[in-house]
Amino acid sequence: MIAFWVLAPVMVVAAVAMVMARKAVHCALLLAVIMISLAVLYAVQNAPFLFAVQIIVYTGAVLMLFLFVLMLVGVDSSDSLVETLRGQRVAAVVLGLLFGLLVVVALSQATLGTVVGLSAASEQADGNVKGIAALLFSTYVFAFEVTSALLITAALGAMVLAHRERLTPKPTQREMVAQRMRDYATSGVHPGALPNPGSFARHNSVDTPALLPDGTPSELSISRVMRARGTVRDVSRDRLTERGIETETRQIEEGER
Amino acid sequence: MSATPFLILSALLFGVGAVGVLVRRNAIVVFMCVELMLNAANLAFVTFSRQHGNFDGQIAAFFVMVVAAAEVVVGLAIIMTIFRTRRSASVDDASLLKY
Amino acid sequence: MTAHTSTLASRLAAEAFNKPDIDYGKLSPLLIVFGVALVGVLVEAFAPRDRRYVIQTAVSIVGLAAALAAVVVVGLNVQSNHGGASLGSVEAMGAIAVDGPSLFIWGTVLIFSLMSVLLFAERQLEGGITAFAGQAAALPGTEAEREASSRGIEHTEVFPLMLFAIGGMMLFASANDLLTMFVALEVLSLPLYLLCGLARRRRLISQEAALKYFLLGAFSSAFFLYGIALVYGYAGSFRLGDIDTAVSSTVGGNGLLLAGMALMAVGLLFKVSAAPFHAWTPDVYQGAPTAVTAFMAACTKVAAFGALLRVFYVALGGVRWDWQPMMWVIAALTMAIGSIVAITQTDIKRMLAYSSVAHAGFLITGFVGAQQGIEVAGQQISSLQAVMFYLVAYGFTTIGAFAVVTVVRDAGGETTHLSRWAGLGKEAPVVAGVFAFFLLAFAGIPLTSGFTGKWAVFTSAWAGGAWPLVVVAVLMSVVAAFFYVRVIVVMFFSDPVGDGPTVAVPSILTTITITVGAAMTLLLGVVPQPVFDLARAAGEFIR
Amino acid sequence: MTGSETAVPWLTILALLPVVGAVVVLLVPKGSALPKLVALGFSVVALVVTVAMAVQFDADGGFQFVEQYNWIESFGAHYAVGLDGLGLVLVLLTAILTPVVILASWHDADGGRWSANSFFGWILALEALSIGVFAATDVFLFYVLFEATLIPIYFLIGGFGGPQRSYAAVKFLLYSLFGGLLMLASVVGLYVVSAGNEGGSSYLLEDLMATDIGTSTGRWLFLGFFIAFAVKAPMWPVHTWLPDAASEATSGTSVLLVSVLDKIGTFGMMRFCLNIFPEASRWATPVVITLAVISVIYGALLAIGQQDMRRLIAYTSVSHFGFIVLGIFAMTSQGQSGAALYMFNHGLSTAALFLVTGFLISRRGSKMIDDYGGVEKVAPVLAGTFLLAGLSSLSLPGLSPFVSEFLVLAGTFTVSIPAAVIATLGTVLAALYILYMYQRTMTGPVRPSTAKLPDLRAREVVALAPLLLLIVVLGFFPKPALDALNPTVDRLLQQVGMEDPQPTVASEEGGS
Repeated sequence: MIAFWVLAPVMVVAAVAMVMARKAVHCALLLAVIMISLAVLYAVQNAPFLFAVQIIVYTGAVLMLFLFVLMLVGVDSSDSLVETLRGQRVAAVVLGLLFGLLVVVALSQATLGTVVGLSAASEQADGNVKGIAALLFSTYVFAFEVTSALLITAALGAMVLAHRERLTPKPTQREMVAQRMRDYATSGVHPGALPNPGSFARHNSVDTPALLPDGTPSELSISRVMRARGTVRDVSRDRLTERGIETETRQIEEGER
Repeated sequence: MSATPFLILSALLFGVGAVGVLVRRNAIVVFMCVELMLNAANLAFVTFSRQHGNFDGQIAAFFVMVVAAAEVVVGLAIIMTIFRTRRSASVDDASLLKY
Repeated sequence: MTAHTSTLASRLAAEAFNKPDIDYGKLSPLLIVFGVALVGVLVEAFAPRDRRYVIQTAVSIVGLAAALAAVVVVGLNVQSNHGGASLGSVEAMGAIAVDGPSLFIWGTVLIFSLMSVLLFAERQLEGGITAFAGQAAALPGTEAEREASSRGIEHTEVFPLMLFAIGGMMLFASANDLLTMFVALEVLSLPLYLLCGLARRRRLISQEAALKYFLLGAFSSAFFLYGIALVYGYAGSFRLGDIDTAVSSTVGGNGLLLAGMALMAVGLLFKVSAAPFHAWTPDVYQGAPTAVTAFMAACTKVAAFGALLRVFYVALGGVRWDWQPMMWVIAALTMAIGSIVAITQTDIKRMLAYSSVAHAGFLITGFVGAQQGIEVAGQQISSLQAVMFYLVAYGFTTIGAFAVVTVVRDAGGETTHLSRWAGLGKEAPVVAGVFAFFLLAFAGIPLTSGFTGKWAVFTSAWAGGAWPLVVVAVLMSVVAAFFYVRVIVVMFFSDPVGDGPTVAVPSILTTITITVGAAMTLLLGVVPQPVFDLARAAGEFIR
Repeated sequence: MTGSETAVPWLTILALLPVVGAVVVLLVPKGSALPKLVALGFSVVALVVTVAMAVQFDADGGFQFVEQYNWIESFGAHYAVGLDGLGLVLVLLTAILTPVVILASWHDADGGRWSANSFFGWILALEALSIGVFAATDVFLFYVLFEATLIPIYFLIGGFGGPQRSYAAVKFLLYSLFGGLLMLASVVGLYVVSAGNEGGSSYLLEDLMATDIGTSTGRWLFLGFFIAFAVKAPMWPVHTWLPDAASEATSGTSVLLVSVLDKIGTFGMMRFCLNIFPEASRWATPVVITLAVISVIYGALLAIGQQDMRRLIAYTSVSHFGFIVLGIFAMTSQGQSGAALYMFNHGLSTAALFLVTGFLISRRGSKMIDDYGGVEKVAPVLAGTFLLAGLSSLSLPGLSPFVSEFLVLAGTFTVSIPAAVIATLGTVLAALYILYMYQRTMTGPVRPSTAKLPDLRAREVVALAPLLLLIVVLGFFPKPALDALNPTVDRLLQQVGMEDPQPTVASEEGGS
């Protein structure tokens, strides 16, 4: 009872915040709040088995999978993938509010009668878990068995979409070296390692290009991906002018004296 | 306790989830909103189960969880594929990245 | 409602746990399909790569044929109830209704699946490999993808996935409780989501199709689920029969029931791609590999209509007056949107997708008539028979039409842009002629199955008092005819652009599919009576 | 209404003959004269069979050559065929015109995008379907064949002819489909209405005639049928597809379209609208008569203004169909006998007119009247046949259309004097448009461009001769045709429940 009135506002606020949150990770965390609160509500409503399953399966597995994928695709990802219609946003909100209102009214108008409660059923079945099991393995046994098809499909699907078979044997160190030398012989490609990113006083992360002796940034010192994404740090402003260097050198020298 | 407050809460969550699906554009967030809707349905199932005094509703909630787990796997696999494709669309060969 | 709980409580008391009583013989078609799917998974795990294609194709075809044979055997042995009003019995502890309509739909789905398997297995069009991605995990346009392609690697997992989908469809149409129906819905949907994203060519739009289908599909199944929850709240049970009892024992409408009904309708109408829940159809049909599109268009529609009719006739038949107006509007809207938007399409697959939306509208027109078998006299057809016949007729034509789409190609794969079909009639008169024939069937020209089907659903609607809807349907048929005719004009009376389309010579597999599709389209147009007899023999849904 | 069963399935044979012919034509090698010869051969055999059958026809015997089998039991549909006088006359018309058209269109399909095989194949298919339509005594069968005729004619218009043919074909098809699908709604309605009958729904004409259809339902269903037939006929204001189609198609196609296919519209009105919906037919009479009179005048006026000869003839047909509909809905025995006969005569005269202008156009390569002049001096035979065909079209006494037009007007006069008077005005206008066209093309000084026009060839003369011969013979001696038609018309009027205001013997006036 108290649990409900405490949790219900939290859940609604979390749900609204989830829809509004800009970062996907925040959404996932808010969803976790809702799910755990739900688990408590299940416990309140004589469903201890579901309480456990909700925590273990939903919060523990499903939500973690979400977070896992979020980490994979990039935490701050906000790619727009679903092509939505223009002006749909407002319509969606209005429709959603209307719908919510309708269901709420329908529910509050509905003559539900008295709550029977599960104590009788639990008693007869010798406990909640046993009651569920009896039903699951008799009345709903076929549906239960068919869910195995779902799980196999899921496994198969994940494998098809994510598993990449190696078609060529992985080149050994020796082969790679030989290939590199051949490249050098035929096209003059530098056989050694590519230059490291720049290590400077202010930056030494991978997005900072190293500077060549003439002061221009080295293209090779930065991953192509970052260049393509345009996330390479611009070092031209960090670079001091020649005169600046002279002044600085002098100051240092003078300082040393 | 009467079932009505639980049901209204469930309807609210469901509605918020539905709006979220329509409003958000990030596929993962959209999918999370769908999960919210499924959870709302589960709350209704459990509440009605108590209302009617039989376990069928709880069984339903259990099935929904199983189904949702499978759905999440498939859905996230599809979303992952798309994300990878899109990301690499600007870089034509992932295997030629810096070694 | 309280009466229910007491019976349930006593049941629980009497049988703390009773061993489930399942007649495996009667469920054999379902079990065979799922079993064969599992065999397919094992083949993936253990068979060497270069043999998988042959094994998978053979296993799928043999398995589906065996399931079809099982349907026939079960069908010959069903008992009749209530003086022949319905056939069959409720099996698997009340979860599955093995009745006449179920068997009819099982048979239909299996036949269409057999035709689709042949399309799935087609290898000649892509030069020795199937139309599915060689390595779905390899990024499009990369060296890895090209390598997979050049080595002739192909995803034979599509066969078990397809079999799971077929099993789900069969279960969906025969589920006797809402929970089983929901599980079946997911079992049929998940493999389809995956299959959509596995095109070998144009992988980006294929993946996008998969994502769209998945997100919207999950969205709609959430609605379906919430609807189930509300109906459960109303009736206290998931059994369709119990819901019917609850509906007929209470006087007056109930908010819970109406809201639940509406939400369930959303989920089901999404699957049959009825407006306004059709938004996914064009994108998905266009993006998915054409073989998958053919499979989805025919089989999903059959299964989804089976489930729709079962839910609304069996469980909600008592509140027919509440849902009929809603369905009137949906039917009219679906026909209108499907037909009118199709006019502006320039892509064949997209156009066929909108046409499938329009046909969903015609099917719903037949469905709203809601003429039960006992209400019609003599040789007249009931709504169920009309809809089932239409599904059979539409399925053959659709698979045939999509199969034709797979053989019209250029260097970049299938050419689906309408302008590229110009002059096809000169280039390949037979292929163009067959496609024109399919289009005429879609348009409902007599002597094709499309006409008899339309006639049947229109009669059913009119007999049920929905004659204004029939008039709307007729007007929309004219609009629809316009865009079908436009394609015929392009094919036969326009000059080819550039090199014009070429028609690849398919292997015997696709040829069989096209031939069967065309032959059945003609046969059902000229001698439809055997199928009507079969539908009549199937009787009504069991309660 | 019941007829006698027949030992020989004449009608099935008759309908199958051209189908077999069409298949054979498609199979024979392309590029030779062989497909044409085969097509001609089959159509002549069909004509012979038709004549052999017609000889056995007993004018007072009701429906004859009846065959009836269950087809689709769930729909109450039957394969039921049989001929009464009206059907026989129209089957005969189809059988006569097909070989004529094949002969006249000998070279029309050469050098096009599509082979001559398909052209003649479609023509034979069309013949088969048309015979089926005129013979069907089951509404469902009729509807199926009625719609199926669209396919061959669509490909005939769209595949062969002028530059705008594709547009014309689509326009034609959409108009027809619109009408046809409205009719489908009515056909479906009939099924539902007849469901209450003993033995369930049936589409047999005789069963439907015995069915009691409620007044308002009957009127709605009647509308569905009537609009479809009006589009087909074609009547004002749904006639606009005809000029386009006739102008773009080859003259052979135009003949089949106007002389045979459009008759299905008026035939359907008599056979189905009046028989099944007698009450609704009476109810609609004033409106229909008004529309018919408008068609008569409108068609004639527009014909006068045409530059394109084919369009001109198309508009004359609109006018003539106005007469036919007027005769049908006058609901007098004279009017209906006249209308029925008019269908046959109009078929002959319009066919002759289309073919002659077709020959002319193929010589000069232009459809425009202004491009011609003084043709009678360089090609007298052509000009002569043109004149004869034209005169028959304007219903000159002594030529067959006169008899029918006179009967229609006489029949109308007894019911509605204003309608008869206005329609008579149409005959005056007819003289105007025909003679005006003749004057501009055939008389006057010879134009340089027409100076070298060759006269009709032997093949063309052979094609035209039977038509002109029939026009003249039936002009003086229409009795056999009227004898065949009168009993049919009498039964029809009985079914509609109308009686002639003043009993007259139609066949006597015909001879005058």
